Amino acid sequence: MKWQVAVNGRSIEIDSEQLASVTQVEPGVYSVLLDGASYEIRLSETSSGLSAEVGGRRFEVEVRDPRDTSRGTRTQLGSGRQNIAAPMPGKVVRVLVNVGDAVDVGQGLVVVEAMKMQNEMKASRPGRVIEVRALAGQTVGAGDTLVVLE
Amino acid sequence: MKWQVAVNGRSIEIDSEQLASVTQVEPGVYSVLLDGASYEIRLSETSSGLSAEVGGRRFEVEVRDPRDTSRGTRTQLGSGRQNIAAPMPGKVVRVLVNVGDAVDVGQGLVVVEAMKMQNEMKASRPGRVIEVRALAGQTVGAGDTLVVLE
Amino acid sequence: MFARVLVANRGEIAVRIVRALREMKIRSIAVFSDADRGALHVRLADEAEHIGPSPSGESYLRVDRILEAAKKHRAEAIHPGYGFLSENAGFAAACAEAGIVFIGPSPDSIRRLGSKTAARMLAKQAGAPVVPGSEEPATDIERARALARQIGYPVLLKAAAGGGGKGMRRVDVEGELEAAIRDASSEAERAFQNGEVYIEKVIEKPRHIEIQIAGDHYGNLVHLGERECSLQRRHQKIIEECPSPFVAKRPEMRAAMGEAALKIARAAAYDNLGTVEFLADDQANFYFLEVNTRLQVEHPVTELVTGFDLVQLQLRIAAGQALPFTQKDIAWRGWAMECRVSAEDPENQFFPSPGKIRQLREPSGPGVRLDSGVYPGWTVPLDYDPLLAKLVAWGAERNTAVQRLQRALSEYVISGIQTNIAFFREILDDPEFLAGSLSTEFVPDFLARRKPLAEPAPQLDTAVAMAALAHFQNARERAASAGKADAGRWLTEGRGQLLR
Amino acid sequence: MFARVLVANRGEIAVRIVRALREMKIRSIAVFSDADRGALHVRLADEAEHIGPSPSGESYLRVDRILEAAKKHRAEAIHPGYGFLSENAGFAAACAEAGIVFIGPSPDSIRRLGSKTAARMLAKQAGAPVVPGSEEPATDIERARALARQIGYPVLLKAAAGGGGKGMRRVDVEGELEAAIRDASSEAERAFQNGEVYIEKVIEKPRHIEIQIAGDHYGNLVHLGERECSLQRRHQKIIEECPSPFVAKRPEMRAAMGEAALKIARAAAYDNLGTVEFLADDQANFYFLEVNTRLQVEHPVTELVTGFDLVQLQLRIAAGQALPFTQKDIAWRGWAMECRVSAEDPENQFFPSPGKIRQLREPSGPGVRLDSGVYPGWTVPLDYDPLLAKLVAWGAERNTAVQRLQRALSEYVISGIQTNIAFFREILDDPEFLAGSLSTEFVPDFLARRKPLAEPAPQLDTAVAMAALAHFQNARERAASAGKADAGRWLTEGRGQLLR
Repeated sequence: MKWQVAVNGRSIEIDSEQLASVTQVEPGVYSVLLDGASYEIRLSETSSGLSAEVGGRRFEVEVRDPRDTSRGTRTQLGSGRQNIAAPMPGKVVRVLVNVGDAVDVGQGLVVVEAMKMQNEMKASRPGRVIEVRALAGQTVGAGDTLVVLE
Repeated sequence: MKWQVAVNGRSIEIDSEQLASVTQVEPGVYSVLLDGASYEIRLSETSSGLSAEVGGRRFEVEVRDPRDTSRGTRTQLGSGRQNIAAPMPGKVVRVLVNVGDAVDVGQGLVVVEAMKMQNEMKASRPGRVIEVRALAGQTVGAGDTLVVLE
Repeated sequence: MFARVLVANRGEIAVRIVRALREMKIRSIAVFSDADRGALHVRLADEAEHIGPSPSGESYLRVDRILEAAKKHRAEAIHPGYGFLSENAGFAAACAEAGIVFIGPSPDSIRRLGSKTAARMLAKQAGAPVVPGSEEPATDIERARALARQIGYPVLLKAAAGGGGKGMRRVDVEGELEAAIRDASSEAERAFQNGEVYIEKVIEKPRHIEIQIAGDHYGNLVHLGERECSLQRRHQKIIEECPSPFVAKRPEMRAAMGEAALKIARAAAYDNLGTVEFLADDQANFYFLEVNTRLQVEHPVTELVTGFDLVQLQLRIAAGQALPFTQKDIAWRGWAMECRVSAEDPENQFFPSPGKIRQLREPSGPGVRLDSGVYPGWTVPLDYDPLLAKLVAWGAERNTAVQRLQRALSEYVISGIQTNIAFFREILDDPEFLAGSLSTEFVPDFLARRKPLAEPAPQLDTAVAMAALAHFQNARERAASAGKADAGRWLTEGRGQLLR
Repeated sequence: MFARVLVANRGEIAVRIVRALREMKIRSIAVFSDADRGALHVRLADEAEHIGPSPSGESYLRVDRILEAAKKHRAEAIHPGYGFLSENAGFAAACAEAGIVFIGPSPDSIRRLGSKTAARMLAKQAGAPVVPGSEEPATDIERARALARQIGYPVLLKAAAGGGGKGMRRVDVEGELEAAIRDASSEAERAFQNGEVYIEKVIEKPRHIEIQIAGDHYGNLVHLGERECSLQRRHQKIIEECPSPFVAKRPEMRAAMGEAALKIARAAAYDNLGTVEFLADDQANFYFLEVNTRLQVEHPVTELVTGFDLVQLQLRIAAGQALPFTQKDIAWRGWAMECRVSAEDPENQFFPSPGKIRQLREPSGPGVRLDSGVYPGWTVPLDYDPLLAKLVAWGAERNTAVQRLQRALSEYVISGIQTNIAFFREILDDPEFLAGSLSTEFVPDFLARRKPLAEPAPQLDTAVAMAALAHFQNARERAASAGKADAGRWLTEGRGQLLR
């Protein structure tokens, strides 16, 4: 049987007859011997699927079951809107934009304080602010949406 | 509520109103702060009950549920017979006694080989051999009875 | 020697101190906030006392609570570590009033070296070189202009009470001076409740080189050589080493810097350990920067090269013992280098990344020392700084130390949160870094020229896919628990199935 | 330098060698048996090859399989570690024939030093002191009697081909000699397929002190000082240190032993690393014992004190590089001590204790080095020797090294199997040990006078009971999953509930 696995968007076909040795050595940690080379691969489930880590590199992985024909390729997140989310729990120190503002790449949006550091959340592409959910003084959790851009 | 806990045979009464702090910091690992002192206690379930380890010392522990009146004190293992069991998996190299032999403290009973070492199982008290289950050449698992003394 | 010592700190440094106490057979007393009930320093200490809620202002900075804990646990001395109350003269004085030994210099020495302008003046009077600049706060704009012209642009404005880059401004031309003083002053006011700023000459691409000093109660003072800490991001050191690759080629520079540091220490009647920081330019000129009147984060690199245990030395000095060596007994052997491993995400502007550590594999083996404050399952709190551990390597030469550090980083796994481990591997592979061409501009320059990692080899993709497929099958089998999946023979778990 | 090296070993030493290779940017190739598919050395190596079933006779001792793996992986050299094929001249020769460098001395040197009687003769001819005794096997009983009388009782019978105490007998009076020769010879025959035994003078309560030597392909030979390995149980070393507390007080003894070792090495045209073992009596007389023609288990203590990386040095020598130092460049700094942490139960006659490691906490921090071959969840196989890891500490003085080792042992947790960690803590606390009064009789003497541990303080019992109760409640809550148990407020999990 042939399986399709997407690794950082690259599609890899795995033949179940392929010769290799895969052993789970610790929970979520796999030792793979392939063509003589030894790899140690750490897998963890994330909100968006499966994440792998090898030698400090991270890979996003998706396994497609060949018998499950109902499941197509995962659709990309809508490219029209962008949610700016808190990358870590912390406290909102300042909100730097208002609804309706046009923002440029690199422009500061919200300042969040965590671990004794003030961190400015920046726009990664140009757009317009359509929603501001962050409030100065508010405590936010990792992944909470602070600002929505369009 | 008062609980009875046996620690290495010593009976300890724990009052659920007693002030202390007990936190599980890792699976089976507890941090206990009691009268200002900090203890780290590792618990594991063994075949005979609960075993604790603190600073390299081992304790056998038994918790008695005050609401479970049906359960009395665990009876001691009969003192008349003694099973000599393999402490580790290995291979029986030699059997040194026969049924009916009188044995003295420290006398060798069976030689088991594991991890490149030959290990002589010795009698811990005087007695008579009433059963020999070990066979030279046989592979044994940890806990398998090799010889029974009376 | 003391029988009972309280450690007024948390994280890796509290663990470091608890270890030294255990080695000296002194009973260790940890303190902890709500967030730190299960912290490693609490687990390893002999005793522990709760001192308040998680915010440090309500726990680790509470002089009253810490002294109360010390009295309750009958501590004879308090080790403050670094940060928190370690450079607080008031705390040192309060300890003395309570009859408890503060492990560090006297409140008077702390006071005399605590303000940057005061320390600068003391250094100048003692005959140590200082960066050309103003002795008094730059309040009068006319005098500031005259001074800046005399020093020569570019100049730097710095907060008198400050640190960490707050209230700092570079001024390239006279026209910007007035506005810059205004901005810097108000920023300093906000940060330190003290708006005083002073003017200094800008040293272009300076190296940060510091001298470790030690003194006892009997006037004996020695220096233990230098550390180079030029690798900084946002004024936070990230890699430190001993010796400095610059000073290693100039033995006379170590002697001169050591002598300058000791002049300052003598002038401040200093005892216990301290660090005198300097900036050095590429002509080997060096200028006094400030004194840290406490144990330095990066003290392990000096320990590995000199062979002394600096925390044990602090305890001996505080207990009234004389220095067990003189300047001529101090020898430097080999090279040590340290990486500050932090919970932050280098791929996302170094955002802090608190949270639960899912897996932890710590490196060890030849030449590797790890001073860590975490364990698998520990939730790194968001209330404190993101330092998790200090990974230090020693080698006979700088190159060996770097290779061992690289090897150790390759074994180091912290999952569940983001860390800068992989970022260090990039820096340690950089030709300029390997050549020892360092300056405080190194990290910003490196970040600007940093290239994305090369695409992985196709075989690595395949290996990842195979592991993921095995994981997927395992999960499905666990879930379904009935009906074995036909994943092919290589997926069989266990042993001996390698057949190629 | 080589680009690819195969490691023909397993466990901690294979990990040690893989680490050195990584530091030197050499690709490492591991080999493994069925039981070792998931072993740490396989996980850490760049490449790995299966070489057979678990018994070492079918895997790690199979010259053909190892050479096949080396060819397949294009290895330029093979590091044999210690044990297994490391002192097998035939293997070294087979490597040479296959065009692969054997990292160790020449087959000829191995042969000349491999037989104890041959090595003894070589040492005597080279002018090194040997234990008075027979040069030839004691086959003729009349000659044996005459020799024993000449040496003076007690005498020791030893197997010519042996080691590990097999075929060894002490004879106190002449009347026992003949029977003892018969017994020793048949035991040696069974163990080594060679019944030859020879006679030696018994050195009462000797110290085991050995000299580390290193030589290159160009005739340069140096010694790296001594290690004392007197702490042995059943002829297995368990604690080693550098320097020897006995030699440290007698600098002339180190020079004399070093010179004796080098005489033997020169006579055997020795290159690469080796160890010349001696017995020393309390008059500082020393006698040649044997040569180990390979890396020694306890090499880390020499590394910590001399600053050299001995595995990297082996690789450089094997690659044809000259020794990078001369005798006068070698300096000894401080003190290092090693404990061999093994899967065995000191409370049950040191029975081996293979099995699954449930929890593992490894020590680190100042002065501590851990060379380990295990990880949490790893099943220690019963097919190999029980060594799990070597815990080594360095300190400026012996006492500091001991205290750091004690501290590290107190942090070291291996659960699921039995280990000798707690036993080491007892030894390191023993006044005789601390005084440095060592001999090969130390461990048996200690075991004979060992006292049971004092009863624990009542408060410790209470703490254990509280933890057990919490664990019980947790288990019941998980099982029942409905209805919270009223275990009292102190049982609340989490933070901040300490209220006393």
